[in-house]
Formats: sequence, structure tokens, C-alpha cells
Amino acid sequence: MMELINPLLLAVILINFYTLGSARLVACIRVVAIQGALLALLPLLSHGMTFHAMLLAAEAFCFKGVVIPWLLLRAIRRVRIRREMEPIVGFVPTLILGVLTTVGAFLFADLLPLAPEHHDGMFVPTALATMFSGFLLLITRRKAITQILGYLMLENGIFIFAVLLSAAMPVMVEAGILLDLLVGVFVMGIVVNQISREFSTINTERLTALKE
Amino acid sequence: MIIRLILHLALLLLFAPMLNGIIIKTKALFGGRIGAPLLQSYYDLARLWRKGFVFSRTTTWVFLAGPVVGLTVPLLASLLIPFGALPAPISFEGDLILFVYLFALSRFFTVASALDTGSSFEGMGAAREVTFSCLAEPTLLFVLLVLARLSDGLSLDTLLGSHLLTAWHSDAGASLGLILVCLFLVLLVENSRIPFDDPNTHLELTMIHEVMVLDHSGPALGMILYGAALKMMVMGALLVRLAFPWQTGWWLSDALMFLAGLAGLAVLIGVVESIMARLRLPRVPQVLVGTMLLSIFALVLVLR
Amino acid sequence: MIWLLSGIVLTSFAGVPGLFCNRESLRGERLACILTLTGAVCGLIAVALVLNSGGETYLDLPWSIPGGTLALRLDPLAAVFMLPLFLVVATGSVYGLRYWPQRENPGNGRKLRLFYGLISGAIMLVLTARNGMLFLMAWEVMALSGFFLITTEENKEEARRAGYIYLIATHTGTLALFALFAMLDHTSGSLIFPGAGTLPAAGSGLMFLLGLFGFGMKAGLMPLHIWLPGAHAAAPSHASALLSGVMIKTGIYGLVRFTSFFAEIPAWWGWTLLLLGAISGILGVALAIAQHDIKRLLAYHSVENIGIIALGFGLALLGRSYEQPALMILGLSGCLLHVVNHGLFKSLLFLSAGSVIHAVGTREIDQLGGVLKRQPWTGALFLGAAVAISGLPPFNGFISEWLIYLGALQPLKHPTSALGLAVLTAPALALIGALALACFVKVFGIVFLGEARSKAAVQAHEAPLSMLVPMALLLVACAWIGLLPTTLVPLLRGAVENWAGIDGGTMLGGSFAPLGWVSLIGWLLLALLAAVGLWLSRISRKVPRAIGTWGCGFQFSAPRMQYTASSFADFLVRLFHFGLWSERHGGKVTGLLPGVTRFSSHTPDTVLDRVLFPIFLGAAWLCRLLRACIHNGVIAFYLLYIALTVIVLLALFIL
Amino acid sequence: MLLLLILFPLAVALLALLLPWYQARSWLLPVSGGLHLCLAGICVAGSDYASSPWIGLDALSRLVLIVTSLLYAGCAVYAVGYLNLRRDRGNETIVPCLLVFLSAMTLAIAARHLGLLWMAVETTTLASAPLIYYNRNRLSIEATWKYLLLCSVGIALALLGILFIAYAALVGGDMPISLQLDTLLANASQLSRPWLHAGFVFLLVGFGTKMGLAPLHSWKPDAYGEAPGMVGALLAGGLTSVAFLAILRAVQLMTAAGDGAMARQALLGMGLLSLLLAAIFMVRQPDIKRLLAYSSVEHMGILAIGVGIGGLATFGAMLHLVNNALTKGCLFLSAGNIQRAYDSKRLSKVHGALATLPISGGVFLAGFLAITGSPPFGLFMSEFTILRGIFGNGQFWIGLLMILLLAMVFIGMGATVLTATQGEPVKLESAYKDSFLLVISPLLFLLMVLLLGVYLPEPLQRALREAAALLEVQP
Repeated sequence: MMELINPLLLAVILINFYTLGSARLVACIRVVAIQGALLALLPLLSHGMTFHAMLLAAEAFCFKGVVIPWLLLRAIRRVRIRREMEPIVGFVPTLILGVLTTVGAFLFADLLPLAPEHHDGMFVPTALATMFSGFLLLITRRKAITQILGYLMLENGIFIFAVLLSAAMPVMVEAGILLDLLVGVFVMGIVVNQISREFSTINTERLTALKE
Repeated sequence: MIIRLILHLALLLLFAPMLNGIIIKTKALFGGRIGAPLLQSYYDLARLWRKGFVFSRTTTWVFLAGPVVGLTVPLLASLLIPFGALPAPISFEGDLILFVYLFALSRFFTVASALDTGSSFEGMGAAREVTFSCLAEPTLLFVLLVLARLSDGLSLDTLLGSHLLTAWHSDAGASLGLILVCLFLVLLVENSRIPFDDPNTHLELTMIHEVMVLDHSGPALGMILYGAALKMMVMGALLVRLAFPWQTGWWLSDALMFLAGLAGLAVLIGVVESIMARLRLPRVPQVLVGTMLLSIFALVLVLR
Repeated sequence: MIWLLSGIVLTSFAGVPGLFCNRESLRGERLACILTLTGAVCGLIAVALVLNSGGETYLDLPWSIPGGTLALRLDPLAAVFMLPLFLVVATGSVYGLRYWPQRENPGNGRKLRLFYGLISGAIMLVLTARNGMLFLMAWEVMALSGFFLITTEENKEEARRAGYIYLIATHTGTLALFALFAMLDHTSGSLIFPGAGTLPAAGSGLMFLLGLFGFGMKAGLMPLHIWLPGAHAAAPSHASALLSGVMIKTGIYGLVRFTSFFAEIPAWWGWTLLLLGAISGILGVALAIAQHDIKRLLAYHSVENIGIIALGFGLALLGRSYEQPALMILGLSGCLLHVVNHGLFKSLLFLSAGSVIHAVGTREIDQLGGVLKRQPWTGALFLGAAVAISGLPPFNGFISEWLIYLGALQPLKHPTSALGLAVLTAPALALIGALALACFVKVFGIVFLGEARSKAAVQAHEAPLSMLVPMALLLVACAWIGLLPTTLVPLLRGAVENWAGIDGGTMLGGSFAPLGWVSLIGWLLLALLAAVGLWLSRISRKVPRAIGTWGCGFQFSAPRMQYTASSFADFLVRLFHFGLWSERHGGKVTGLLPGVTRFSSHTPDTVLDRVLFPIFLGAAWLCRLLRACIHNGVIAFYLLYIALTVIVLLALFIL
Repeated sequence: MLLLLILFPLAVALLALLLPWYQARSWLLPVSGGLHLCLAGICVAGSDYASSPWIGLDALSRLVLIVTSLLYAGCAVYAVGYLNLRRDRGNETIVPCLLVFLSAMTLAIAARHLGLLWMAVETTTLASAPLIYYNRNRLSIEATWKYLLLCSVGIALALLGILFIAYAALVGGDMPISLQLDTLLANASQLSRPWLHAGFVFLLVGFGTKMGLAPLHSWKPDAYGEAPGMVGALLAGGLTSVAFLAILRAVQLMTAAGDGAMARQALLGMGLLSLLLAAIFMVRQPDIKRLLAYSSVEHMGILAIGVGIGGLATFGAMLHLVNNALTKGCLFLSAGNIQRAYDSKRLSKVHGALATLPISGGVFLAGFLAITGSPPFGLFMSEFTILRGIFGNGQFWIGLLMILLLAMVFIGMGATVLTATQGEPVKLESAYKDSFLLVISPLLFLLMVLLLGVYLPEPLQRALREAAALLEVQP
């Protein structure tokens, strides 16, 4: 099973790149949903079919793979937008930045000592790379939906890292992570709804009235 | 002590108006005239004494304070200064500052008295008076500093003591020469002489001191003239002692020598007034600043 | 000690009962006045007891704050600063009854009285506090009360601006003092003030600079005087009197007290103070000459007098550095005496100027004139104060300047190469004195003499007795010090001993500073003046004043043709153009038959308006530019900041 | 007892959802606030250190708890008056949210487990979002969005930091892998250093975002500016203290691991940067509430500097935490009053507040003097103590830099506050009047700050010393 982990993580990184480089929102959401679903496999692959791992996997699949993407898809359907127009930083530069940060994450991860059992996995660099990709998405995009998507990727990155610890840590925190993610995105969703009602768009460029 | 005081005052009060007489006489001689008698100043004073007052309705009591202070201050200041080799009746550490400030007091009231008339001419004179004295006063201080550096005390009496004779022959001689020039210029400014001021013309916009006393009359004007004469003699005493620091030891010969020195000074002033023209007003500050620089140079010479 | 404490408490809270009184009732103001007077008397008793016993009184109580104890100590050095305080506070509060009556100022009368009391109490506390914490607290209460006094008329733009400038100046100064006391705490190990001469001089340079900045800001030492002109002009006159006469002296007190801690004084301290003193003195008075607002003018004279005080103090420091006790004693005595003197005559000037402003309703000197005829007593009192502040005998200003002069002449006796330069203090002082004379003769002459230049000045009326009597008291005090300076010698001696931590003040009043002679000349001068004056007034009494002033032939002279304050000062202002940069507008006469033309001149503050203001404007512009870039409303940037922070910190921590 | 303290606000929140009466719902706030204060007082006075491995009180949390509770009680009283003014807005959302917010804050304070701490802090974010959105206009939604996004990102980073620390324990070996604070502290020396450091960085950035240290502060002016005054007060006084407490936990950990100096350096740097940015942003700030937000950034910076210096300065920082919370309460509440009265918070409309609203305007002005560290207010004491710590450490240049920045802050803040408060009285268009409920809290806060400035009771001093001792190097 362990040998499947690295290809899976590689897939996660590729999804990161796709998201950074794509303008189509629906596709992005779907891809991130796939990423979530893939990540749900991660605890099972790394810890085997224990109860904790299965619970975690189930939770991750439900929320990351299904519920939240569905919420987001519903939201964009309501406001009828399809594409990310005029990102702050263009798609190609973002992609290049994404590659650079991923490389950086790999280099950085080499500096950190690993527990013996995690030596051959690329959990840590993938986690960091995913996180930074999420960050990039947050920074370079204007649409609120895309930013939520970025946040979701950020959380995915953290989740990858959390899997490393899931055996050692109580369930409670892991549940907390998911719960929090849900609540966070849910509240953001509400706010997005409010934004779209107030401004009849979810472009955050309208949200720049508060400045010096 | 008392006798010394009386002698001092007697010299001052009796001889002071004579200086003006000598100056006028000198100028007359230079102009090829016989001129007024030497005692003309005394006659003038006596005449003014008998006249009545005329006051502008603008004036207040301050108008009269000018002459009062102007007469009192030189009288008091004279007590601090040695007349030639005759020592000062009152002498203490630091009286040189008092000496300078007493004259400042007199200036304050003279100017206030001028402003009291509300006349724009007198205001003009007052403004000039205070301006020029601002420049003359530091010079005087520098001069006194040089003197203080050469003596071992801080009273005018010690400053102008017998050591000056040796000082003239020492390294400090150059400095003394410089400050003598400075002092002479200060004397000319303070006593409103040519080339800074012209005491003879009246009603001229370029005047300084005389224009301030335009509205005075009778005994008040007399007091002012007399006060001015006293002031000239007191300031002159400083200069004379500096220039002729000899002493004989006998009071009468000392007094005579002093008076002769003063007369010489008066002649010198007369000569200067005869051969020079009044400076243009904007030039006056320049000359004064130059004088100040000169005195600073003198100070540097003795401090070095 | 109980007297001192009750004095502090009574004056501090003098204005509080008034808060509970009706807006227009007289009770509050009277009560405040009585309380202040009682407080001042209590304080005076405390000071008298201390001076009588020759020692000091102290109080040391624990106080539950970190590093704090309630340590109060009243010694002769503090007493020197206390004495004018009591007199000024007491006279000011009586004067205020009619100058700023509650009934005419229902809006701000209570506030004024509250903070007037508070600032007085706070100053007393500042002067007696012996713990850094207590000192700073009292200091800031004083500073803040001062702010509220300045903004008494906060509805006026001018007062608000002055208040703001004052507030930032004083707070910046206080911050420097925070650092100073923190460093003192570091050096001496506690916040209790160390005894005189107990700290090593090593590493004290920064402390001195901080102290110079903090205390100098309060004192108004040029170029830190920026707040002073506006503040003194904006406050009600008796508050200005207190601010200018007493409050700014706390800066001097701070410097004096602070320098006393050190065992040896580096020579550059003294030189710095001499230099700053000379600059303050000369430029202060030059700026004063150029003003035509009487209160601004008086405020600049505060700068000038602080300069004189700093000159004296600089000499004292040099005396310590070069171990010349005579220089130190004369310098410090002159400095301290001038503190007292300035407190007295500057208050008197502000009060009498206030009396004129109250009567005429303008502060513009060029609108006044001939006031002496309408306000003979106010005018006479002003004249006395003007003579005193010009440093002329027989008043007190001369005595202190004379001491400083004597100090400045000391290096001549003991020529050491470097110290010789200190004699330049004397000509500087002479220049300051001559300029001050020019300025005050201008003020007195233009305001009180001649013809009235405006209708309002014609209708002026004499101030009521309750304003005149306090002023007269101040003049009596000025004359007292001028004519009987020897009475203050024990006090000064005690203060010098306090400061230097030695027993060396015995020489003052003896042969090397013969105050007795000065006093004799003073009396002589007074007697002669009185005799001649009486005689002259007797023979001229019956003369009618029926004709106009001789106009040199011009028949139609009008009051407007008189010399004004601006024209009087014009010559001097042009001489000092290098330091003043006066603005002159209009006045060009063209053509053969020139038409109507206007001329006005204005001298803004050299430091504030010419230097600081542009700098601050530029800094504000830069700040706005920066923050428009940083906080631009785009959330992506904010996230970028977070990402950058993470990256930088990670790099710092891991690499 | 502690559990009760955490749970009862939740119960009241539930009650608030059910109650149909507007007034009664409003009054639930002061009642629960008062009750919370009483219970917190009992907890703090009590000696139970850790009631369970999950929650408990140590010296630090006692201090933060009592301050937060005090602030909350004051704001709750104010809230009644405020909600009466804003009947049109309704209080169905705000009251329960406020109560949940209280509960989450209490939990965050009492948490002895990093995971729990993190969850509680996240809950405060979520509970406070509707509070910021109270005004329901374009600006408030923008502020809410920014607040939510930035804080969520921050909190996600904090989570990563916590995971890193757990992994540090995993890599470190000889210790139980737990996020329980006491276990971690006890075994800190065994933690893997790189992971611990990276974890500290993420915790610092994560909770620092919440606390509002520059340059992570960007949400602050927007959120504080748009939220009602009392919410601003709670965020600036309460939530920031809680976030600071979370950072202090990380510092404790680093100190226990022997790397305290490193953590302090980072805090010092960010503190100075906060001070600098706050100073820049305050110059000619035309909006009084944004001004207060930057003042909050400034004071977070001072807190960070205090802890960054250590020693006496840490004691000062603890005192500063108390003073800052109370003063911010006073300032935000009075600024809220001014805003309601003038119907604006910008200087173009707000001036002459002192004459127009003597109490609110006066309190605002006095609060300004207090917050800038003027004696005799408490902040003087704390800032001065911090400065003494800095100079006592011999770090003169840092001390002078701090002084310079404080002066800049004063100049910038003074211009705005004085323009707002001084001048001719203004004829108000709104029906606002200073009422008892609206002014009593700020007044009381101000009095407390004044009192703290002239008298620090011995028990408080002891508590502060104990709290500071927790952050010092442990043998």
C-alpha cells in the first residue's frame, strides 16, 4: 500500500498546478474535489484499515470531496460565473510561481528531520507545496469563490501533514480540523452570498473600498 | 572718602560742559571762524534754566522721566570711574557691569521719553538709538574684557589702575591700541558725534539723538544737555585714563593732567568732526560691526 | 512636611469645588481663590521652615507601584523654584477673579480654575518629588494641565493649534524623560533620586542629551522653544504668567537637579548649554523684537530669559568641570536668581499686558497707544517690569545678570586654554541685554505712550483694584530683590550646596560678589531719581499741556503717523535678517504720484514655521503615500504580507 | 467550575435564541457578563491550577481571564444602551453571537491543550464575524470578508504550527506525543528543534494575525472601523489578549526548550515593526475608529516588545495587557458614542465632541491621553516599566527607537483626536444623547486605568509577577 502513496501525492501536486493554471471555475472546483477525494485515501494508505483511519477518510471524503465542492458549485451557479477573469497575476506567471514554490517546498523539507517511518514518503514537501499553492491562489485571484478554493487547498495541505500524525494524535483534533474547515467555508459561503446580494457580483475587486 | 567724593563730583559737574565748548571752538577754528566762547555751554544751560516748560498734550510723566534719568545716571556712574589717577570714590568687584547698565537705564528712559511725544520723528530717532547701541554695547563689553584680562580685579578702578603703563609696553600694547580706537568710536556713537550723528543740525531726518529731545524745553532740555555733557565726560574719563595711564601721586597734578587729557580728547573730537562727513545711515551699523570685530580681535590677542 | 503636603493638596484641588457650583455662581471662583491662597501660604510656611532650619524636610512612604515610593524632599534648591511659584500662583488667582470671571465665561471658567489649581499643585510636586516615577507623574499632570490652560478658549482655531503644538512638544519631551529615568534607574539601581555627586560620569552622555531634550523642551531652550510663543499667546494672561513664569522653569529645575547627581561633569555639557543659551538668548530676543502681538512678544522673551538662565547654568557646569568653585557659585547663583526674577517680572508683564488686553480687547501692539493715560497704574507697573526684565538697575533683573556677568568674567582670572572662551558669555549677554532693552522700550513706548492708534484704545479703562494689587505685589518683590539682594544670599548658598554637594557657597555676597555695594548703588540711584524727579515735577506742575507735539512743521499729524511697533523694530529686524527671515509684503512705491499702498511685515518662528513645519508636512505626505501603498484595500496584498512574513521568519529560524 | 464558566454562556445563547422579547434579550448580556465576571473572579481567586488535562488556569490565563471578563461585563452593559439605539437592526443575531464569543474566549483562555486552544480561537473568529457584519452594509460586508479570510488563513497556519510541534514530539522520540501543554513543557528539551522552530513560526504568524501584529494586521482597521463600538472594544481588548496568550504559550514552549532568546528576537522585531507601521498609519488619519485600530496594532507591538525583551519588561508587558484592554474598552465605547451622535466617524464631520458630548468626548480625550502613555494613567506605568526593562538590559538603541516611534504615534494620534474633540459645539442631527448605560462603562474603565496608574494592589502585582515568571527561562 505504501508504494501507492507517492504517486498519489504526485497527483495532488499536479492538481495544484492545474488549479493554478486554469481559468475555468467549475473545472477548478471539480479538480479540488478530486484532490479532496484522493486525500481521503491517504490515511488508509499510510495507516492501513484501522478504525481511526477509516473515520478520517470518510470524513475527508464527505467534506472535502463532496459537500464543500457541491456548496461552491451551487454558489457559482447562482451567481452565474464561469471563468476567473483578469486575475491579479496572470495564469502563466502563477503557474511558474507555483512550480517555484513547489521546488522551494521540496528543498525546505530537506532541512527538516523526519521520523524514521516517514523517510521515503514525500508527505512534508507535498503538504507545504499544496499549502503554498493554496496561498498563491488566494493571492493572485480576484473572485471570492477562487479564494475559497485557495483556502480549501491550504487546508488540504495541512491535512496531508496531519495524516502523518493521525496515529499519534487523538481523533478529536482531526475531527476539529474537518469541522472547522466546514464551518469556515460554510460561513464564508454565507458571506459570499451576502456579497453577491449586496454587489451582485462576487468579484473581490469591488471589495476595496476600505483602504487608506 | 568724603573729600574724594566731593572733588570727584566737583570736577565732573564743573568741567563737563566745557568739553562741548572746546569741541565747538575747535570746529570753529577749523572753519576759520572765531566761534563761540569756550563757556558758551554754561551760558546756554543757564539760559535754559530760567525758561519755562512747554509740554505737548500727548505727553505724560514719562516725558519728564527722560531728563531726570539722563541727568542722574552719569552722575552716579561717574562715582564708579577713576578720573585719571584719582581713584573712583566707589569701587567694588563687578562695578564695570553696573557702569554699563546704568547708561542702559538712561537710554531706556530717554527713548521712552521720546516715544511719549507720539511724534513720528522722535520715534525714528528712538529706533535708531536703540539699534546702534545694540551694536555698541557688546563692543564696550569686549573692551572691558580686554582690560579685565590685563588686570587682576573686576572693578573699574583696578581695570584702569597703574598697571596700564606697563601693559602698554608689553605684548598687550597692540590690544590696548585697538581697544582705544574701539572705545573712541563707541564714545562717538554714545555721545552722538559725527560721523555717526550730527549734534548741530536740528529737524533732520537722519539724526539720532537730537531728534529724540526735540520736544523738550526749558530746564528739562537743560538737564538733558547737561546730562549729555556729563556722560561725555564720564565716557571720556575711561578713554583718557586708558590713553594716559601716568600718575604723579599728588592729587592736584593728577586732576590737572586728567583735565588736560579730557581737553585733548575734546580737541580730537573736534578735529574728527571737522574733517569728516556724517556717515550714511545704512553705513553706521557696518562701521559698528567692524568696531566690534576689532575689539574681538583685541580680546583674542590678549587671551591667546 | 505637613505644611507642604497641605499646600500641594489645597492648590491642586482648588478648582474642584467649583465644578459642583452653578455655572454662573461666584462661589466656586471665590472658593478656588481662597483655597489657592491658603495652599500658597501653607507652602510658603513649609519653605520658610526649611530655610529657617537650614536643612531639608522629607517624606518617604511606600507606594504600591513597581519601582515607586512616595519620596518627597524639600531642600533649598527646590525652595528657590518654589518661592516665585507661590507668589505667582497667589497673585494670579486673585487677578483671575476679575480678569476671567465665571460670570462672563460660563463655558470655560471652571475648567480654567480646575487646571490652574492642578498645575500649581503638580509643579510643587515636581519640585519636591525624589522618585522618578512620582516625578514623571507630577511632570505629566503639570504638562497636561498646561495643555488645558492653553486651550481654555478651545473654540478658537489659534488656541487649538497652539495647544496641539504644545501637547506634542511636551509629550515628546516627556518621552525623552522616560528614557532618561529608565537609564538613571539602570545606572543607579533604583528610581529614587541619587544624592548629589554620587553617580559616575561614565556613559552619562546619552543621559545628558536626553535630559537636555526633555527638560529643554519644557524650558523652551532654542531650538526646542517651538511650542512656547503660540501657547503663551493663547492662554489667558494669568495662566500665561504661570506657564511662562513658573512652569517652564521646571525644565531648568530638571536640568539642575539631574546634573547634580553626577560626581564629575564632562566639559561639553557646559559648552553645549552655553551655546544653546546664547542662541536662545540672542535669537529669542531678536524674534521678540520682530513680533507685534504683545503676548507672543512676551513669550519670545521667555525664550530669551531661558537663554540667560542657561548661560548661567552653563557657566556653573563649566565651573564644576574645570574645578573652579567661584565660576560655579556665581553661575549657579545667577542662574537660580534669574529663575526667580524671571518668574516675578514675566508674570507681572503678562498680568499687566492682560490688563491692557482686557481693557482694549486686542493683543496687536500696533492697535494700541497712549494707554498710560487711561491706565496709569497698569502702565507704571508694566514700566517697572520692563525695566526689570531689561536687566536694568535698580530692579532684580540686573542682580541676576550681574552675577552671571561676574561668573563669565571669572575665567579671565584663571586663564586655562579652553575655559577662556567662556568669557564670550559676557558680550553675548550684553547683546541680549541691549536687544531686550530695545524691545521693551518699544513695547512700553508703543503701547502706553503716544496717541491711541485705535478707537478701542481710546476707550480703555483702568483695571480694578483686585487686579492691580496682585501686580503691585509682584513689582514690590522685583524691587525687593533688586534693592535688598543680600536677603536672598542664604537661600542661594543653600541651593548651591545642594547642587554641588559641597560647602562652598559661603563666598557669595562677600568681596567677590559684593551684593551690598550693588544694593547701595541701587538705593542711591533711587534716592537721586526721586529727588530730581520730585523737584522737576514740582516746578513743572502748573504748566498746561495744551499744545500738540511739534510735527517738524507738518500741521496735520495724526495718531496713525506715529512710529509703530513694526517700524520701530524694522532696523533691528533687518540687521537680524539672517536668523529671522521676516516676510515683508507690499510697500513698494512706484510712479510719480503713488497711489494707496499697503505694507505689512510678519516674522514667523524660525524653527517651527521654517524648518519643522515643512519637514512634518513632507513626512505626513510620505506617510500617506506609504500607507496608500501598503493598505490598498486589495486583500491579495494582505495575504501576500502574511506569506512573506512566514517565509522571512522561516528563513531566519531554520536557515 | 471552569467548565461552568465556559458552558453557561452557551446556554444563555440558546436562551437568547428562544426569547421573543427584544429588551429581555438585550439584558441577557449584562446579566451573563456580570455572572461571568463573578464566576471568573471565583476561579481566579481559587487555587485549582489545572482541573483537567484539557482546561485549567495558570497565572497567565488567570490574568487574561479576569481582564477579558471585566471588559466583557463593561461592554455588555454598554450593549444594552447601544442595542436600544439600534432597534431597527434587531438583536436576534448579535446577542447569541456575543455570548458564543464569550464562551469561546473563555475556552481559549482556559485551554491547556494546544488543539483545544486552536479550536477555541477559531470559534472566536467565526462567532465574531456576524458581530462585524452587524451594520449590514457594503463596507461592513467587505470588512467581514477580509476579517474572515485573513483570520482563517492565519488560523490555518497556526494549525500547521501545532501539527509541526506535535511532529517535533514525534521526531524527538522519548516522549508521549501529546499536545497537552504541561506534557509538552515538561518534555520540551526533547522536541526536535527544526520542527519546533518551524512550528513556532507558524504559531506566531497564525496567532499573530489574530492578534494584529504588523504586517499581519491588515484586517484590523477595516474590521474595527466597521464593527459597532463595543465589538471593537471586545476585539481590541479581549480577543487580542487571547491571541497574545496563545503566542505566549508558544513562547513558553520555546523557552522551556531553551530557545527562548530566538522567540524573543522574533517578537521584538515584529513589535518594533508594528510600532513603526502604526505610527505611519496614524499620521493624519481621518477616521477615529481606524485610528483606534492602529493604536491597537501599536499596543500589540508594545506587548511583543515587552515580552521580547524579557525580565522586567515582561512584567511591564503583563501590566500593559491589563491596561491596554481596559483603555481600549474605554476608547472604543466612547468613540462608538461619538460615531452614533455625529452619524459619522470621520473628521470631516466629527469635531467639537468635547463641547457637544461632554462625557463621551471627555472620556475619549482622556482615553487618548491614557493610551498614549501619559502619566498618571496605567499605561504610563506599564510602558515605563517596559522601557526600564529595555534600558536595564542595556539595549539603549531599541529603547530610543521605541521612544521615537511612540512620539510619532502621539503626534499622529493627537492631531486626529484633538480635531475630533476640540472646537465649537455642533448641532447634532441624530437623536443621540449620552445616557447612563452608554457612558458608565467607558467611565469605569477610565477610572480603573487611572487607578492602576497610581496604585497597583499587592495581589495584582503578585499575579503579574507570577505571570511574567511563567515566561522566564525555567531551570
